[in-house]
Amino acid sequence: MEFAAFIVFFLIACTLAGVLLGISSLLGQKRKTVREMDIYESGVNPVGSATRQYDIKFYVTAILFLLFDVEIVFLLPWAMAYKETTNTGFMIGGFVFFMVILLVGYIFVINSKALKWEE
Amino acid sequence: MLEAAIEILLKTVVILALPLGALPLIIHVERRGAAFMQKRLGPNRVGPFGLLQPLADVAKFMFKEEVHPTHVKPFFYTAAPVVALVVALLPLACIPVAGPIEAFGRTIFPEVFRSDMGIFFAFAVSALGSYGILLAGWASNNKYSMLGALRACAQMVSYELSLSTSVVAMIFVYGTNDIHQMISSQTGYWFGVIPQWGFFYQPVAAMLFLVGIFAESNRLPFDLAEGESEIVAGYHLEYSSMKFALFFMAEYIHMIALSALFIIMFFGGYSLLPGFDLIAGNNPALIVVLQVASLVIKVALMIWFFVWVRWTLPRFRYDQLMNLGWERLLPLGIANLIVTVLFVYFRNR
Amino acid sequence: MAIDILLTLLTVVFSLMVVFSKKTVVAAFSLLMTLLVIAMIYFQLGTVFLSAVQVLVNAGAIAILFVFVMMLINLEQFQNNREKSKWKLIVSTLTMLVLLGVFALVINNNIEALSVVNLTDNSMKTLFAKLFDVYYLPFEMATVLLLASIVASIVITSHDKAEKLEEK
Amino acid sequence: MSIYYYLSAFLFCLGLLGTIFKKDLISILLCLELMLGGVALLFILFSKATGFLDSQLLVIFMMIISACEVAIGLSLIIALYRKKQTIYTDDIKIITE
Repeated sequence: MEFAAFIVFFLIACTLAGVLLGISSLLGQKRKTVREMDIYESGVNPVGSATRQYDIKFYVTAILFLLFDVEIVFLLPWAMAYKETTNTGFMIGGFVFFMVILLVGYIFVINSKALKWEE
Repeated sequence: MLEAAIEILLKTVVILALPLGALPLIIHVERRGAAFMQKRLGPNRVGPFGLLQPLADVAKFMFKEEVHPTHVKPFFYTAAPVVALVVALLPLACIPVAGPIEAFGRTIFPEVFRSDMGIFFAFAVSALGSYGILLAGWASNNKYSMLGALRACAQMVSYELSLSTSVVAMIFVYGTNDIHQMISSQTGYWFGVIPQWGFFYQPVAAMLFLVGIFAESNRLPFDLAEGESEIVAGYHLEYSSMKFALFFMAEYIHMIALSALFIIMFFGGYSLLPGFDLIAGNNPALIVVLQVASLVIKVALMIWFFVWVRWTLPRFRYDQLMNLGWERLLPLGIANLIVTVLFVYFRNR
Repeated sequence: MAIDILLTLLTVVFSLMVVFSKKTVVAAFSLLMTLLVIAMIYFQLGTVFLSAVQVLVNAGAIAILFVFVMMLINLEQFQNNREKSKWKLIVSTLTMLVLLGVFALVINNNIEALSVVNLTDNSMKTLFAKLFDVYYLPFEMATVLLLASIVASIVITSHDKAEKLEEK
Repeated sequence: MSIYYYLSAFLFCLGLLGTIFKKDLISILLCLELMLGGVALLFILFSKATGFLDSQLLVIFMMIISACEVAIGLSLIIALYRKKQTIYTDDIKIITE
């Protein structure tokens, strides 16, 4: 039953966005002047193609986000399991090891200047 | 079967009506608040106190021409605002507006999508927010919007890390993932006056989450990706009329959803405000209404805080912004996690 | 039963778009949709934590990485001067169909044994309790693996070190 | 519930087809991700059928490993693109410079 609720909510959100777009395209007037159709570069004539090389820092940020996100997300079951266990010392030992590895990775990232944005 | 369908539709309508209904009001509060802080009047011509101004804006967006530039990618150009709005609306499905209600012989849970991973689901879905932006940047095929989209996504992504550390810390303190248990463990009072909100258990995690909310919803001082003075207008550069309005709505609803999560975790969600439980007595109908009212009041205060910060703090430079995210907030989040875990361990050993 | 068929159809459509779409960015976004529908299937099968992790890790981080790399390596400029060898397509579809036929046969023979559900309690508490007393060592080794991949990805993509090596 | 077995088999074979058929490296990595999804689905179906919880835990570890694999795979693609300016499998034939 929960699942049907989520699908209904998703469909209603989609129809809402679609209806808004539909109304606007119906009511708006249609005037196809060439000047509007061009790439917008604050009025100046567009220069160069849009697909040019972008900085590698964006990619390095995304990849470090992925790896650290996986590490932090898997702390979640640890947090929920900690409430139920009796031998908490064993759990804390694992937590300390987990955090040491996380911090070693983090320190490597910081002084590897991979995320230094100012050139 | 029919009763279940009615229940789902009723809940969806209530959950969608609250933020969408409040949206024009929030835009109006933003404009009037900005004017109030800059010692000017703000819109007060249309209707009493200018309250009809947002409706006039919505009508304007309806009637503007749907410009469809030729150089954009055809399908993805119109799909991007729809994706942005839908992904912004999805976390609302997991946020309960009131406590479980005993009616028609069984307990009805007010949130649309009930699972014992409530807070984690809302957080996971709000992590998908950067797809609308990426799609818009790529589809409009324009240097500035592509760069704006990349910068907005890199910023949202790097602040999501510190957000997830504070979420893990709070889940560790509460021990559960279920929103109703989280809120019921926040309803007591210390010395009769201070409410036992999560904020007082974990002030550092609350600060981290607050900063994360500003960065995640691209609000000043973190709105570099769409800053007018930086790169023209960021990812929604090639969009006009209703498509731009959809991005605008998506940003506000994302902001409402994240501040609702913040209030659930740190300010007791729908638990009654201090004065309210005297009024409530204990007939359930009044309690539910007051619970919804206290949640709405808390979210309204959060929205006012957003407006307040927007017109006081200057905008970050991009490298300062990324350094703050990676070199300041993330270690703070990890340290806070370690300190909480060790404190809880040594306290009850 | 209707929801099973709906979700299967959605997954099939999106995964076909991943393999057979012309532009790779379309493939990346349809992979994102496949991962989201698989997360819905996990939820429908009752494994709630896995569906949340799938949405957050797979759909929320890995797919972003693909779109970022696609924006970094703009593929449009050499998209069209690639000749499509029909022969390679035929051979690969043949191998796929043979393999699919074998799998379908294997599943078909003992479908009754497979579709009986005798999972007693599927709650997260028992899952995590087992995770942290039987599988504690792999959990710790997973962090070491993540550390290794952090170091590797930074060293591989960092530009300046590569130049220094060449100058020597 | 039983239709998902066929679905996971289909996902795996489709991913295999994509890996063989696709020309540029990123699409090959995409199709590998598809194969991983198919196999993970199969693990969960078996855990439901046999009541043996360990296969669900294995899916958790599979997600960690797929994250690492995608991270390093894409870094290699970036490094390759930087050196050879192309990521098409037909152009990458010479091992030396």
